[in-house]
Parts: sequence; structure tokens; C-alpha cells
Amino acid sequence: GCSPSPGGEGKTTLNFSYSNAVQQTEKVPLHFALENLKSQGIATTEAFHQSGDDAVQAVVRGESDFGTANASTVFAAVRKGVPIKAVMTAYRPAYLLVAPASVADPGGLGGKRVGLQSKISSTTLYTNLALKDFPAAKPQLLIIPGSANRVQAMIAGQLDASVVQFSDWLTLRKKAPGQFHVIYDVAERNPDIIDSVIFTTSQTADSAPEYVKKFLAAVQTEYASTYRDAGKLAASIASTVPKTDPAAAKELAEESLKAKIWPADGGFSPVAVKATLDALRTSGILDAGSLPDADQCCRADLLTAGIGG
Amino acid sequence: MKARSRRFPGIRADVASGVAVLAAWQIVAVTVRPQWLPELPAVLTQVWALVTSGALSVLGTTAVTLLLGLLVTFVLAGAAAGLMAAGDVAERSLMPYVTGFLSVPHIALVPLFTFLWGNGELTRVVTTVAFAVSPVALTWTSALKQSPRELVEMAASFGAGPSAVARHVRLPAAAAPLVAGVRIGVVQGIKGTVSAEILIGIVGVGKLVTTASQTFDIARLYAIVLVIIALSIVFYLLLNFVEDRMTRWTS
Amino acid sequence: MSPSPSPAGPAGPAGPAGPADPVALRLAGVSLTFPGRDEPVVDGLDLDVRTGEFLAVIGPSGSGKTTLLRLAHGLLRPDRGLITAGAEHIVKPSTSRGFVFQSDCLLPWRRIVDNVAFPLELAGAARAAARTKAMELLELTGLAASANQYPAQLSGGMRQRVNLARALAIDPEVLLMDEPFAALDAQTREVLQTELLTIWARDRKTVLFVTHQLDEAVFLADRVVVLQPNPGRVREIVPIALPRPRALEIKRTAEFNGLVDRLWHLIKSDVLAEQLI
Amino acid sequence: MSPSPSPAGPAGPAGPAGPADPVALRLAGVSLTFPGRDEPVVDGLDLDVRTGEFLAVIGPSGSGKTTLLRLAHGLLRPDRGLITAGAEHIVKPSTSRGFVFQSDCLLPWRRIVDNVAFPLELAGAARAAARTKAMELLELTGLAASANQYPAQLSGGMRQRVNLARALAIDPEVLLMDEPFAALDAQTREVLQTELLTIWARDRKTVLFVTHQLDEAVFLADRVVVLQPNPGRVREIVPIALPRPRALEIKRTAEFNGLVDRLWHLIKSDVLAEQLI
Amino acid sequence: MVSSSRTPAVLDRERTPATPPAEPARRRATRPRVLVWTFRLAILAVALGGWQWYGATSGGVFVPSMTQTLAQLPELASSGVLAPALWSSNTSLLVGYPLSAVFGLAIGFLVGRRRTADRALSYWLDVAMVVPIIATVPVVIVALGLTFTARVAVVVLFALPVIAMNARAAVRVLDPHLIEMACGFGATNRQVWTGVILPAAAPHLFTALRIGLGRAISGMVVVELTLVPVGLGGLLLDYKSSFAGPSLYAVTLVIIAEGVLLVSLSQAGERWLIRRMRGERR
Ligand SMILES: Nc1ncnc2c1ncn2[C@@H]1O[C@H](COP(=O)(O)OP(=O)(O)OP(=O)(O)O)[C@@H](O)[C@H]1O
Ligand SMILES: Nc1ncnc2c1ncn2[C@@H]1O[C@H](COP(=O)(O)OP(=O)(O)OP(=O)(O)O)[C@@H](O)[C@H]1O
Ligand SMILES: [Mg+2]
Ligand SMILES: [Mg+2]
Repeated sequence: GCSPSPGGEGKTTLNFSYSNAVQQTEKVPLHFALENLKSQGIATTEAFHQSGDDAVQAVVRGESDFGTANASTVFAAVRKGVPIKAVMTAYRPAYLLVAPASVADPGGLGGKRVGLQSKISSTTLYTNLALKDFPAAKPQLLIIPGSANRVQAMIAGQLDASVVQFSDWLTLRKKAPGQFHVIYDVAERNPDIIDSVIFTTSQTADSAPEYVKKFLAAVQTEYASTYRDAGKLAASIASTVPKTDPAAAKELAEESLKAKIWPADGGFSPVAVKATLDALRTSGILDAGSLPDADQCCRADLLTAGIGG
Repeated sequence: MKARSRRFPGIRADVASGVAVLAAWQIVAVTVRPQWLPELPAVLTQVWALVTSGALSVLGTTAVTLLLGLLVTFVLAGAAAGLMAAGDVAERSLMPYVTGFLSVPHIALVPLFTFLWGNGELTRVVTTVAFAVSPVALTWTSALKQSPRELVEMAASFGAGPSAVARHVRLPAAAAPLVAGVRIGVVQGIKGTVSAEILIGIVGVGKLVTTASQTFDIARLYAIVLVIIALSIVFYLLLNFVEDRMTRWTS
Repeated sequence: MSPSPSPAGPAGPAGPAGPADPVALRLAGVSLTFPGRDEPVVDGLDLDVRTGEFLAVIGPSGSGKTTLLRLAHGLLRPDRGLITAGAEHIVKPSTSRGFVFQSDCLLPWRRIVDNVAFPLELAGAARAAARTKAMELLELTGLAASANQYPAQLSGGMRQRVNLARALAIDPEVLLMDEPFAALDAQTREVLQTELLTIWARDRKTVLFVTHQLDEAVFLADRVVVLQPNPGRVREIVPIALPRPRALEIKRTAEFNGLVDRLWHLIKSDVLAEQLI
Repeated sequence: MSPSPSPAGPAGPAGPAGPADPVALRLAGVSLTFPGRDEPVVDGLDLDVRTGEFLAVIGPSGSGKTTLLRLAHGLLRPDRGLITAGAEHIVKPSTSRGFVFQSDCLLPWRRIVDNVAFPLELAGAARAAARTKAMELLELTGLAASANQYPAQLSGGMRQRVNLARALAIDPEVLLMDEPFAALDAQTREVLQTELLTIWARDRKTVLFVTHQLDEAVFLADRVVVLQPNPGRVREIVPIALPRPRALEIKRTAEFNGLVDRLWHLIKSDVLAEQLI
Repeated sequence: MVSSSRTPAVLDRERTPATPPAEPARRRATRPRVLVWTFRLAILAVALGGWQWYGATSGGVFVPSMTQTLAQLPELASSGVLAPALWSSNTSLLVGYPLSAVFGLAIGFLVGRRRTADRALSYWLDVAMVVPIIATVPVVIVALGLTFTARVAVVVLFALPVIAMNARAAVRVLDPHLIEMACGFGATNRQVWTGVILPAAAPHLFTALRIGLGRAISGMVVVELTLVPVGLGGLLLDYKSSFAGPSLYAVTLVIIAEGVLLVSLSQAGERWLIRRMRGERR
């Protein structure tokens, strides 16, 4: 069900694009928000992509109405003239910088092999944020896409440190117990940083605000509910994220809730947007001169105020 | 075949070498236990799981892409071959482009295709066509061009007109290489479809591979690769069989 | 209409039993130059083939023997001169002339019987009728047992028999044969020569037979045309007065060898010239 | 040393001028079965090739003529029986025996002179020396002018001359020739036959010559071995008492044709049996 | 399973159509030549013109015009992005291709001339030629990690089977009589190889190496596109994810150019060799 011009306010279909090929913990509430929309008479579909730019592609082409992608990807696309707008924070960074036990803080990474997802990615951003206060430390940066692959490389000794997701940190602890520890908790140290955003086309945002609002409200409601029942969240994670046993799901749920990665208020305050843009600029992921300003890339006005955890 | 069974009673050398490799695999897997090499039974269990769990149903999209791609390929290649076989000028004008396209590393075009057309069916079909179209066009051109001069003259000497010559001589003479073109097209098309799916990573075999490798399921990854290999071999054997049937008279 | 150009004089004593010697095929002043070539291949060639006679053509390589046959069949058209069969002016192939090629030219994807039936199908016969007729011809040439095989499964000698059977299928008035036995080994060739004579004796069709083999020409023919090369012309026509039916033993007689010797002397200088490096 | 196994009696009158008739090549009780076949190709074959004689071998297709030559050369080894050249027990090819194949087997990427020099190079001769020797042989076979051409640029007759020159290059004691002229047209073949005799007359090497052409066998040989098929055995050895040197004209004599006729009768039944379908 | 006696798809892919029968009228050849070049240029002009027109009028982010793309090339080169990427990609080719060539030829010779080796290996080489090797890339990465060795291994996986199968065909098709002839003249095994088999097979061996080169380039790009995003493939992915259309197009052009250039060069060498061997020097 493609809808090339998502025009009418009374639209009863909603196609959603994820920037991942397989379901991830961070997106479990999104998934259930979409499920909930079905009970409101909206037919939803979910498409999985290999990267954020593919999700952007799908939305721009009208294959999907909404998508998630890294803030950096969406902002870069906007800068190149792709007609999309971020409308909500999907989640805040669920990342940890993990290093060998011998390394105490990011300053100790000098000369070590540190893995990155790609040149333009959240891992780069967070590694830069971690190293911000230690300008003297010059690690050797290696590009290894796939958090799982980086974990594999760390276990195999091909990599010393990397920014990894919660789930991978669990794996790492299990497969190489005692060898690694967390030296930098990204979400904890950067409460305002946006990791991933929900976006739609500028046209949809402009011409069908009610439709967008309806969707965002559903997401916000679901986000709020996660904080009320950690057990239900763990069960949801175990049932939707591949290869996650109940024990791991429980840990993931707890970690995520502790880091408050799902903003029930939409997490889209001007402060957060500015902090994210600043971080992108200072870390050199997007060259400073042509960064979009907040108005170009974001619309915070479609969120439902007052839903809180 | 007879000589073969005489020298290796009951065993065929190719089967034997295959079994030897599998045995070596299993021995390494259970003795050295490298992380990257799952034990054979684990892989076979996964193959069985793939088959029985219905996970292979994603191959439906693969088949659709392949069919669409081959359809387009055969139409395009047919047109190009028809043009090139029809006239010397047309052939010499088009040939550099067709052979040139043959030396393009087609797989490098996939990012451009996804940039252009997204992750959808269109990109995958175009990739399939890009892989298959020039070899098929070349094979078909030579099939159409090879003129069995003596046979044509023979038919003419019995009063056959151009249409009778085409029907009774040129077409049957070209049949074998035309079928060979189809075989090449299918083999190349499978490569194209699978390449597109793996690079795009979210449909068909690509989805299987991505899921397995992102969830660290190494045994399953091996199983998927084995299934892909097995399926392409089956296709290939099928095509060979058809081709042999059609050219029985050459024996 | 015009006297035979043979320097050996008109109508040798070996004239066949045909009725009153009318001419089956006449080439008059025929010239042909292949495009892109400077010299004509055939130049001012005159030749009468009498009805019911077996006429052999010999000459060194490149003297235009094949070209002559193709002209006579209508596969080629002369630049100048006339080629006629009775009242018909030959301008294209017709089923009243059958061609037996040197290479057997069987359709490899058709079974033997269907190869023989091929010209009949071309002529519009129903498949079944064509096959019945083809089977008769295969009986005649001793090939009935191989009717359902493919050409690739047959020996060279058998393939040439099929080739002959196919030419006979359309019941042509004139049979044009271009070195049909050249690719066969010496013994197989002799066997086929006798068979050809047997078949020919049944209804005495007119035959124009090209060969390199002098003894073959003498053994088979009523008259032997000797071509000279550059450009192709008739050097001489040698009548063969050997009695018929002929058995292979005739090849060892002095008379036979005298005729072969005469032909050899007629082409010797041309052959040796061609051999010069 | 031992009596010839010929049923035609020992030492025909055509014995060559060689000294005291020693045996150049002896096959004694030779049998061979190809793997995967039930019947032997050659079974209990006895044959003596006398030094300096020109021995021709005829027989129907498949009677094992080529196999016999390959055995004599050492390219094949018999299952049973002995093959000896003087005191040497033949188990592998040696340069004391030269082989001339039916297909010319020239190396297409070498010039004519280098093709002739090829066996000399194999034997370790320096390139320059090999070429000088090769040029001599090309003079002898009338090919000097083509020395720097490539095989593809030559006619079939010329290629067979090169083939012959190459076999002579290693100055073998025995020359083994397998239907060397079979692919040539009748006239070219006759020209090469006379040339071969001329070259042979110079130093009278021992020659074992396989052919299908009865007249070729009679024209060239001192004795003709007639093979019978299934399994290959010597049916008869026919001595050829024609005087030497022989000119082509001898082919038209009664004596010559009598010999051809005799050979024909010896193989006739086998040939006709083979033709049966 | 089937016997491996047939070697389909070996030379098929590269089969160039038979040259047209000798044209008798050579004088008339100049007019078609002019015509042919007119058509060739016209095809090129239509393709490039169409691209330019579409890119300029309605291309948007996703279809930059031809001039935009071409203008990006010098920029990429001067900004120091292109050369390191080219080098980084081609190092795996530089190591992997010679390895494939040496081992591919060796295996091909072995399989082509030794029946036991043929029976044991041909079938699997045949299989390697028809299966999509790209499917094995994840397994290679699992086994060898995201390393240079893995990249080389993928290049070898892509190129070696093709080279081996074509080398096998090359040393096989030759006339057995030629070898028998050489043996007849007492040639040693080594002399048979150097004097007969290799010269006879040389043109086909060059074809084998050329096809292998094309496949090796594919292999080089494949790893970079799937799991080790360095070099040219890495650039492609970077530019794609940052929506840098002109750069993406330009790098794609560079890869195409490299493929076509390398393959054409080896093709020219091959033709020269064949002409030399056929004695058509003059
Ligand atoms: N289609 C053609 N185009 C140009 N030249 C041709 C063509 N066909 C034959 N020729 C030339 O015409 C000459 C006569 O050819 P033809 O085949 O008639 O000779 P032939 O006597 O049959 O020779 P052979 O005994 O070798 O069969 C030869 O020089 C040949 O090269
Ligand atoms: N390498 C081989 N393997 C199996 N059978 C063979 C082989 N070589 C020859 N034969 C068979 O052995 C028999 C004799 O073959 P050979 O070539 O010696 O006959 P020939 O007398 O030379 O025949 P021709 O006159 O046709 O040349 C034939 O039936 C042939 O099929
Ligand atoms: Mg001819
Ligand atoms: Mg033989």
C-alpha cells in the first residue's frame, strides 16, 4: 500500500520504515504504538531497511509515511535538499563506550583500536563526545559496520574499544566476562542528545498535521506506558527482538528504562535539538558551514503536550 | 560414467572429494573449535529448520524478482541481438557498448541503483537485468548470426523459400545456442538477484543472511549459504537437462 | 540448336538408351565473374547434357566444377549466356533438378527418415505421406534399419547414401552431384559407386557428376567433360564406350586404364601447374 | 633371423636391394585390447618389416592399421607379444622411428621452417643448427619458398610435404606413415606419391605405410600386408614385383591392375561386411 | 549429481560473436565505417544527453546532471579522497588477483590434464562458477574477520574458479594429435608442455585471465559494499548515506572506468598475442 501523496487528513493507512534490518530493543515501543493504531482503525505496515538513508529514501518516495533514522542522517539529508522533517525524538542514545579493563576513562584510549559504524554515524558522534574532554588521546579509528560485528571483533581481539548498544554490551559480558567495562555512558552524560528521530515528508507535515499528530500521540502514549510496567516491556522485547531470551530481555528493559531513552514528552525541546546540532557540528560529522538550522529540519509543534511518565 | 565406476567401484571422485571436504570441516570444527566454524550437524539442523520452519518462504520475493528480471532481460537482449544479427552496421555500432557493459563490475552499480530507486522491487529487477543482459545478448547475437550456409543452400536447392529456410534450417540450427543463452541468463540473473538482495539486506535471501549475521547465528548463516548454493545448483542442473534434451541429436 | 562443342566429335558411341538424344540441360556461352574478383571463373562455357546420360566433369581444383553445377541448378545466375532445361530458362532452383552435395548437408536435428522426407515436406506433402515415400527410398539405398537414427550416429558412407536418397525423393529429372564420395575412404567409395550405378540403371535419370577421381569418372560416366581452369572452359569431352552394366572388375581392364590415362594426360599440365608453389 | 610369418611364402622376388634382408622391425604374437572394449583390436599379430623395404598395409576401416603403427612406434604398448627393432625392445617412442600422421599435425604457431626444426629442437639441437637442417629438408621437398610462412597459409598438399620433411628431419631408420595422403585430392595425391618414391629412393629407409588406396599401396610398396578385422590379423602378404623406379604411367599397365585386383579380392568380403548395416 | 564432463558457461560469457564472413568488397568498407561511427556517437550522445537533460530539469537530489557529476571528479581527486580510496581498494586486487591467477592456472592445468584431479575437482569448480559467490561473503567475514585477508580471500573466491575452469578448457581443447606428434618425436613431458600445450592454449589462457580480472574487480568491490566499507565501495556507501548525489555518481563512474579500462587493456594484449601467433603480423 503505497501512498505517493499522503494528502488527506482522514488517511486510514500508515506505513512505517525502520532504519534497521531486524527489530531492536529501542524500537519495541514504536512497534507496539503501531500495533495500537490498528485498534483505532488505521492499517499499519512496517518495513525494515539496512540503514537510515534507506528509510529516508522510502519516505521520500512515498513508500512509507513515517520513518526512523539517526538524527545525523536526517539532518544531512535535509541539508542536501531532501524534503523531510523530523517530528519527534524516537529515542535517546542507548549506547555505552566499552573498553578493556585496563582503560579507566576515554583518555586512556590513545593508540588503541576503536571501532566505528561508519564515518557518519552515531558511534562516531558518541566517540567524539566521549573524547571531547581528552583532546590529547588519539585512538586509531577503524570502521566496522554493525554493532554485533564490532563486538565480535572485540572478542576476537581485533578491536580494543567501541561504542556499543545495550544488547551488545550484554553479549560482550557473557562471551568475554571481566575483560571489558563501560567507561562512558552516553545517555547519562548527555541528557539532551537525540539519537534517533521520527521523520516524515515536509508535505505530510504541512498538509496533514492531524494525521501526524495522531501517530505521534500514539507513540507518546506507548512510551509513557513503558515506564509503568517493566515486566511487560521485557516480555515485549523477548517476543519481538530476535535471539533475546527472557533474562536478557529483562536486563535490556531495565537498562533502557534507567537511561530513559524513550521520551514520553517527545524529547524535542529546542534545547535538545540545539544540543544535538552542536554535537554534530563540533564532532565534525556534518561540516559546520552548511548545517541546517532547527527550523529547517525539525517541527516540534505536532507533539501532544502534557503526556508525561 | 562406466569407466568411472570401474576405477572407483561404488564411489565417484567428485562425491568423494566433496565428502572429504565436509569431513575435514567437521574434524576441524570438533578439534580446533574455531569460533567461526560451526559443527556440521549444527549446520544441517539449521538447514532442516530453515526448510521446515517456512523461513524459506522469503525466497518467494526472490523468485518474483528473478522472473521479472529475466523477462526484461530476455526482451532487451532479444531486441539487441535481433538488431545486431540483422545488420553489420547495427552490430558494429552496438557491440562496443554491449561488450563494454560486460566488463563493468555490475555489483558496484547497486548503491547507485538504490540511491535512484530505493530498496524496492525496481532496484532489484534492474540489478538482475544489469547482470544478465549483456552475456545473453552476446550469446543470442552469435546464435542468430551463425548461418549454416551449406544447410541453407541445401534447402534452397530443394526450392525452399526464405520463410521455409528460416523455419526448417535457421531456427533449429539456432535453437541450441538460444537455449544456452537462456541458461546463461538464468545463472547470471540468480547472481544479480542474490547480489541485490544481499546488498539491500532486507528482502529474500538478503533478509535471511542479514538476520543471521546480525544475530550472530553462525550455524544458521552457514545453513543459508548452503541452501543458496544448493538452490542455484538445482536450477543449473535443471537448465542443463533441458538443454541436453533439446540437443539430443548431437550425440 | 547448336552443335556440341566437344572436340571429340558429336555423340560418342556410348550414347545412352534415351529417346532420340534430346538435350536435358544446355549451357550456352555462359560466363560468370564473382564479385570482388578480376578474372571470370567461367568464361564462354558451352555444354549440352543429353537426356538420360551420365555425364562426369573433371578438372583441377578451382577450375569451376562446383560453380558449373551451381549454375546448372540455378543457385547462381550467369553474367552472360543462357542456361536452359528443355524449354525452361533456369533462373532459380527447382525440384526438377536434385543436388547432391559433397558434404552430406543432412539436418542434424532430423532423424534419417525425416531428412529424406524434407524435400517432400518443402514441396507440400503431408508428413505421413512424405515419410512413407522416404521409407521406400531408404529401402532402396539399404538404409531402412537406420531410419530412426540421427545423422551423427551414422558413418560417412551411410550419410552419403541418405544424401542420395534425399535427392531422389523429389524424383528429379536431372541429378547434379558434386564430389559426393570424396570424403569417403577408397573402399566405401567403390561400394557406393556400384550402388549408384544400380540405382541409376533403374530409371536412367540424367546425371551431371563432378569428381576429382579419374577412375570414378570413367567407371560411372557415358561421357567425361574435362574442364580447364582460369577461366573455366571445356577442354575436351571424352566418350566412355565401356559396356553396361559395369562391375568393379572392369577397373582392372586395359581399356578402362587407357581411358583413365587419357584423362590424366588431359589434365596433367593443369594439375602440375597448380601444384607449383 | 626367423622366417617371415607371411602365408604368401618367404621373401617375394621384390626384396629390396638392402643387405642380406635383416629385419628392421618385428612384431611377434602382438595382442592389444583397448580398455572398455571386449574384443581385442589386434590379436596374435606377427609381422616382420625388412630393412630398407617399403611395406604397405591395407585393410578395411577399423581393422587396426593405425593401432599397428602406433604399436610399432611405441605410442601404445601391447598386452601380449613382443615388438623389437633389431636388438631394441620397443616400449616407447624413439627418434629412430619417424611418424607421419594423416592429419598433418603441424604446430599452427610455428613457421614452416620451425615446424620442420621442431623435432631437432626437441632432441636438443641449437636453434640455428636446427633451422639450417630444416631448410635443407625443405629444399628437398620443394618447399624452400614457403619456409617463412605459417601452416594456415599453405594448401593441404604442401602441409603434407612439410609433415614428411619433419619426419625426415630426425633421420629415422624407420618411417611410419598413416594414410598421409588420404585428405588430399586425387591429383595432388598422385603427385606426392611420385615425390615420396623419389625421396625414398635416395637412401631407402625402411617404410611402413598404411593406406586405404589399393593403387597407392601397389604403386609404392615392395610388399603389401593385407589386414583382416575383428580381431586385426595378417590375412596375406602380397609381394609387388614391379620394377623401380616407377612412374605414374605404370598404373595403367595390366600387371599393376592385376595386383590391385588381387588386393581387392582379398579385402572385398571384409569391406562389404563392414558396409552392411 | 551429474558428471562434470561438460564445461558450460565457461567461455560462454565472453563469447564474442563470430566475425562476419570475409567481405568481398573491401572498397565499400569505408562508407559503413563512417556510418558505424555516426551511430556509435549518436547512441552515446542520446544517452549522455538524456542524462544531462533529466538531471538538469527534474533530477532533484537523486539524479545530478552529467555535468555536475563530471565536475565532481576533479574535486574528488584534488580533495585527496579518490587516490587513497583507489589505492586501498586496489591493494586487495593487487594481492588477490595474482594469487588467483597463479593458483587458478595451476589448478586448471592439473584438472585439464590429469583425469583423477578432473574427476575430483571439476564438478566443484563448475559449481563455484554458477553459484552467487556473494552469498559466501558473510561466511568469509565470520571466518577471517573484517580484515585485509578477508578482502583478498573474497577476490580469490570470485576470480579463481573462472580462471581455473577456463584454463582447464584451454589445455583441453587442443588437438590430441599434436601431443601425440610431439611424443612421437621423443618429447619429454616438460617439452610437451612448453612446446605444444602452452603455446596452443595461450590465447585461451589469456581469455581466462581477462575474465578472471573482471571477476576480481567485482570481488574487490563486493566486500567493500557488504562488510568492510573501505576504499571505493566505502566511498559509495558514504556518499549514498549522506545523499551526496554527484559524488556517488562520480565514484561509480570511476569504478566503471577502472573495470572497463583494465579489461580492455588485457583484451588488447590478448588480441595482439593471437595475431602474432597466427602469423598475421604484417
Ligand atoms: N562465392 C564465391 N565468391 C568468390 N569466389 C568464389 C566463390 N565460390 C568459388 N569461388 C572461386 O571460384 C573458383 C572456382 O571455384 P569452384 O568451387 O567452382 O572450383 P572447383 O573446380 O569446384 O574446385 P574444387 O575441385 O576444389 O572443388 C575458385 O578459385 C574459387 O576460389
Ligand atoms: N584409444 C582407443 N580406445 C578405444 N578404442 C579404440 C581406440 N583407438 C582405436 N580404437 C578402436 O580400435 C579399432 C581399430 O582402430 P584403428 O584406428 O587401428 O583402425 P584403422 O584400421 O586405422 O581404421 P581406419 O581405416 O578407419 O583408419 C576401431 O574399432 C577403433 O574404434
Ligand atoms: Mg568444388
Ligand atoms: Mg586409421
